[in-house]
Amino acid sequence: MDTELILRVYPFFLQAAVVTIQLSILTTILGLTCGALGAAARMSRSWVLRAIGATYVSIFRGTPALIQLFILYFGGPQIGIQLDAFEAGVIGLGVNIGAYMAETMRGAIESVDKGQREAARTMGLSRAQAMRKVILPQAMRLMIRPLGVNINALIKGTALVAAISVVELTYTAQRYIGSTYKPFEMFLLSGALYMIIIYVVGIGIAWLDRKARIT
Amino acid sequence: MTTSFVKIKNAAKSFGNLQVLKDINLTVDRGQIVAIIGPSGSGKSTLLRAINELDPLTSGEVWLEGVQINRHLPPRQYEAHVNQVRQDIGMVFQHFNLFPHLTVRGNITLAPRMLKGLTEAQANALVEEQLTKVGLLEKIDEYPSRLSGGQKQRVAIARALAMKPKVMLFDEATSALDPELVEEVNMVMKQLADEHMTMIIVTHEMDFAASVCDRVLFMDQGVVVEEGPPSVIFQNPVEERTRNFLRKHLARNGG
Amino acid sequence: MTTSFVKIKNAAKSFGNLQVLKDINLTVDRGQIVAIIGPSGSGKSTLLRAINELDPLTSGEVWLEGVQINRHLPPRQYEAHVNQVRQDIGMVFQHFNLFPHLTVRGNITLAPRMLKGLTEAQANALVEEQLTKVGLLEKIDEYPSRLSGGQKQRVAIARALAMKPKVMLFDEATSALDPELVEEVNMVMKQLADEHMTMIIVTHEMDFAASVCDRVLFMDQGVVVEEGPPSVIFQNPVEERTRNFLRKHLARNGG
Amino acid sequence: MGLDFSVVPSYFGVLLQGMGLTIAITICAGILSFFGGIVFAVAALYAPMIIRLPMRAFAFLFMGTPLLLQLFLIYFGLIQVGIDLPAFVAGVIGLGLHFAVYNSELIQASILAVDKGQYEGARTLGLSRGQTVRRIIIPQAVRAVIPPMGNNMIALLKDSALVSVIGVMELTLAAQQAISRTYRPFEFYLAVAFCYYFINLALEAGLRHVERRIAASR
Amino acid sequence: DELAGIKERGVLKIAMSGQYPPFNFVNEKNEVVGFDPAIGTEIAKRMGVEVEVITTAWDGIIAGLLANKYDAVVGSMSITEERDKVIDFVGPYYTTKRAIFTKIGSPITSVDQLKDVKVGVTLGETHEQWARDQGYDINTYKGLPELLLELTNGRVDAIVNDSIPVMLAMKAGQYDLAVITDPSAEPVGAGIAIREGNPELAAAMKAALDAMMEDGTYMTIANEWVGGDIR
Ligand SMILES: Nc1ncnc2c1ncn2[C@@H]1O[C@H](COP(=O)(O)OP(=O)(O)OP(=O)(O)O)[C@@H](O)[C@H]1O
Ligand SMILES: Nc1ncnc2c1ncn2[C@@H]1O[C@H](COP(=O)(O)OP(=O)(O)OP(=O)(O)O)[C@@H](O)[C@H]1O
Ligand SMILES: [Mg+2]
Ligand SMILES: [Mg+2]
Repeated sequence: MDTELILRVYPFFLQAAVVTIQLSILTTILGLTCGALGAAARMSRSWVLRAIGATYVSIFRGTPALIQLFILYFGGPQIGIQLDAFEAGVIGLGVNIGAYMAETMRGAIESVDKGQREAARTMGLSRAQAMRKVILPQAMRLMIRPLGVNINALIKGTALVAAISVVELTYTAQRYIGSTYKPFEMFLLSGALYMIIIYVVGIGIAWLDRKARIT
Repeated sequence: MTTSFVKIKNAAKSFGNLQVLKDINLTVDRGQIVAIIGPSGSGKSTLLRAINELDPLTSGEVWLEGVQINRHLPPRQYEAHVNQVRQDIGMVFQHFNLFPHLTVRGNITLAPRMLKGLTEAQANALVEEQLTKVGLLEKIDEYPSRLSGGQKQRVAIARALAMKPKVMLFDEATSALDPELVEEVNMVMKQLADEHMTMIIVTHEMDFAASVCDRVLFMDQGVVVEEGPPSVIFQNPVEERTRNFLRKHLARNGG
Repeated sequence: MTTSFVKIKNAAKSFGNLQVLKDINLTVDRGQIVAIIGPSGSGKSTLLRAINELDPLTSGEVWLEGVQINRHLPPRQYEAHVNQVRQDIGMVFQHFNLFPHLTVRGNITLAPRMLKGLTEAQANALVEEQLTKVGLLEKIDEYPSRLSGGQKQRVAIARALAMKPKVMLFDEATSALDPELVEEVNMVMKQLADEHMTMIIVTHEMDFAASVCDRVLFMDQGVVVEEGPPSVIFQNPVEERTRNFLRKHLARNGG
Repeated sequence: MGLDFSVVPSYFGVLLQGMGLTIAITICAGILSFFGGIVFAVAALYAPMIIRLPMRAFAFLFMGTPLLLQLFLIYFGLIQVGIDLPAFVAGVIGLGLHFAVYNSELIQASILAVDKGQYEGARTLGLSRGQTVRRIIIPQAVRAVIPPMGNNMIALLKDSALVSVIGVMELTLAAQQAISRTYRPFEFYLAVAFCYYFINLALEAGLRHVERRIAASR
Repeated sequence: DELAGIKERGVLKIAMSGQYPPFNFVNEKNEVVGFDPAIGTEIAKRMGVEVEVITTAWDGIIAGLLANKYDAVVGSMSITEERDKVIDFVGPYYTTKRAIFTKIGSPITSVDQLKDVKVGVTLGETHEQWARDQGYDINTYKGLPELLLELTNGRVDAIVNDSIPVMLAMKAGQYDLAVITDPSAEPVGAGIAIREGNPELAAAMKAALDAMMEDGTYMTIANEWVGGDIR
């Protein structure tokens, strides 16, 4: 174990971790947005929206994120979408994880007891009002943990953006492996940083989950 | 003066191939209390749910105070219309369906505040009024999970009353309750009867039905088999099927 | 000849600070049927659950046929001992607790096959025998979700009987059922009574208790308030508390 | 730059082979993750402390670090302590364990949600703790998590691409090889996306079938 | 032609993986250095523009070039006929040869003995094809670090690779290996990859490359990073 090397290069890993964190935060926000829209579309009364929602989930969940990223970043310019690598990474990963999150959210919403919706409707609340005031607050508690799993996968998935020249944590490790021939040390360093990020996020999720359960 | 306040004409309802209601007719006058009894699966719940369009009829008409509820309208207008009429119809379910994420206060004020734009002060006055009526004022800030079954059901009734409905529908409001808790809910319903609330009550409690209702309907297999004042239906039913059904019940309840 | 078949001596049970059972004594002879009645929270379920060690007593003794059930043993031996005695005690719960992922056949044969090593043929003969007894042979390959409440409870009884227990415990076996379905379950229990099965029955149905039981216990707040033959307890109870309790019940059931 | 798919057919064999490997890895790792998930969940809930604590640490390691790193350690690290796994096996174990930990999280939640009455019902019949967990609790818990586990299986299919880091020529790597020879990235990436989508459709159909079978017993 | 555009912009964007010492890699200050960036910088200077080095995982490097994300790949890319159909190469700007390495003290001393042992190669390199053609029993890996690791782990007995990077790894004192010379090995050229249809850009780069070879700059760079002439 070359601890000296680790001590020399760790500041650059910290910088890279910041990139990973930025990517994770922005991707989570976009993913939640896409997920909410996707779930809403899938449960809509209009069959056109339902079809759009189903297609979105099927395609973006059914093909690899890496390839979606390539097509967006490298193919995008041909149809006039000029994005820098970081933007493309956030959009590509966000739209991808959104497809998973849409399913997570739909599952949670559908498992709220049917009687709740009926009771709300019986009182004269409209569909939207019943959803907003009665169904969603209850579904929220059911979806926090599963969404946490999606976010966990997303954080690790940010490593894919190395292929479109964003230097984040994993690619930093790989570049140093290339020059130092010390894969174990470098992966140990990046692995530890991932664990810290994920640990902190895990605490946050558990906190939200606990908070949502207090009634 | 009796006007037919709720009126159901030639109501029929199918789920796929299963015909659950067949040509049902029913009128309820203002202030009247009607009980619906009948074996499991006879269509009692379906009929109640048809009245407020939770399960719209396949054919037939439902009227409330001279307005047809199940009108054919373009989707948007229909939505608005249905939301409107539902505000006039209170419904209480077997399993209470209280909102677990809201306190008792939140459960009761949700609809009045959203639909009638009550201020906070007005809403608070309203909750207190309704909770006093069902005798649960001290539970105003509890969550439903901390209430007993009987208390939950009384909150559910208060919630429905808070919309000042013109008619109340009860679907086996006491049958999920432990026997000792039934009484407290029945008390509240009796009190509503004294206040001349128009009510349609699906129940398995014959004695309760006999003591509060003006009229009893016996349903079986989607049709109204027999209808009349409780004294007739419970003591001298005309139909064989009614007699059979009641015999079973009385055998159990110590007749 | 009467031997005391089930015997409970000085039973006490606390949950944390809450003392739920206080010095309960009870003997049941072979073939006897004992009913336990009492208000909600009086400790009836806890007592039944103590008999088969689901909620072990804090102090006191439980004996079955001369063997002490709640012995202090090292963990492994205790496990084996408890699993053994439980095979001799059938229990039927309010909410049936059928296994939803198994058919009726699977529910009934699971324990006999795993614990008594029955062959498939023996197991099949056993299911048919038990289902015939409860009148549900035609449902042998259904899943529980396709059964009515009454049918579910009859399957639960058949499942318990399939282990050929020496004593059966019923904890409000009918109180989660729709009123029409109660009768079919009571019929099965009456039949067991005719066959001299030893039974301890917690129930809210006074009339049923009166008609099948040899002895009735009235419990309140963790103690046995009064005990005697049904004729005495139901017609001439000595204790004020018993009278109050029964009055409430009779009021509701149309007395 | 127009698309020119004429180069793709000559790599058909390579891609097909890659697809075969991807399917094989997905199936093997999928099965491992399913049963591993059950074992981990049971251990996490019922095992004595002495097993439960290391299990929790193990789960956290797998949840907290990228799969890429785990595969690397399993293949290149274990041999240094004398465990020499073929690349395919190392890939299956890495993917399988990674997703077993995810599945275990789902199954644990669902075990806790199985009605307590089920446990009591079985114990009352005289079944032991182990018998009850095995025959009553687990079958019900697993049924309830088939849909979210399906989500994991689909993710596993896509993550099987990472096995290329230890030199297994699965679908994505096969395509990258073809690209590095022909310099036709878009054609191959589209072809590969189509292949994954195809496998994904089969997977979804399988899941729907399982869900329907389970629904029949509800 | 893109030359005008580059001049106007004043920046030449070149891409490499940053994982291939001594040609391109990150030093301990996290800067991308090596033979490739040095050559790229020199070319840009002679064209009168600034240079911008972009590192991107090898998986996406070609797609990035074709999608105009940068102007050239100066990343030790071997020139092959098949690739030449899709992009243009300037160069070769260096050549390297296949070489075979074993652990010190290994009984394997000649190319003939490779038939009976496990041989490690990098996936998709020309050496993989060669080893397959020879009928060797091969294990495939994604890059040189893994190859070297596996040789020490003992999972393979010999590895086939471009000689220079391995030599460098040995020189850095990380590994102690024996070289087996392969008399049949042909030199392979590495070129600068640019998009097709840019003869002026190609000519400008070629001119810059030729000039630095003429005036000795090339040798200085080669000596600094590789320790010898690699033309
Ligand atoms: N959504 C539905 N889809 C299909 N069939 C239904 C649906 N709802 C009810 N049914 C069927 O319609 C029939 C009447 O049901 P309903 O709930 O109205 O009976 P009920 O008289 O209220 O019985 P209970 O006393 O058990 O509540 C039953 O056979 C039931 O299975
Ligand atoms: N696991 C437990 N932990 C704490 N308190 C408990 C537990 N189980 C029961 N109790 C309490 O013990 C008391 C007796 O409960 P028990 O269920 O035996 O009453 P019961 O007579 O069966 O009532 P019911 O007729 O409502 O079933 C109650 O106050 C109950 O809240
Ligand atoms: Mg009903
Ligand atoms: Mg009880």
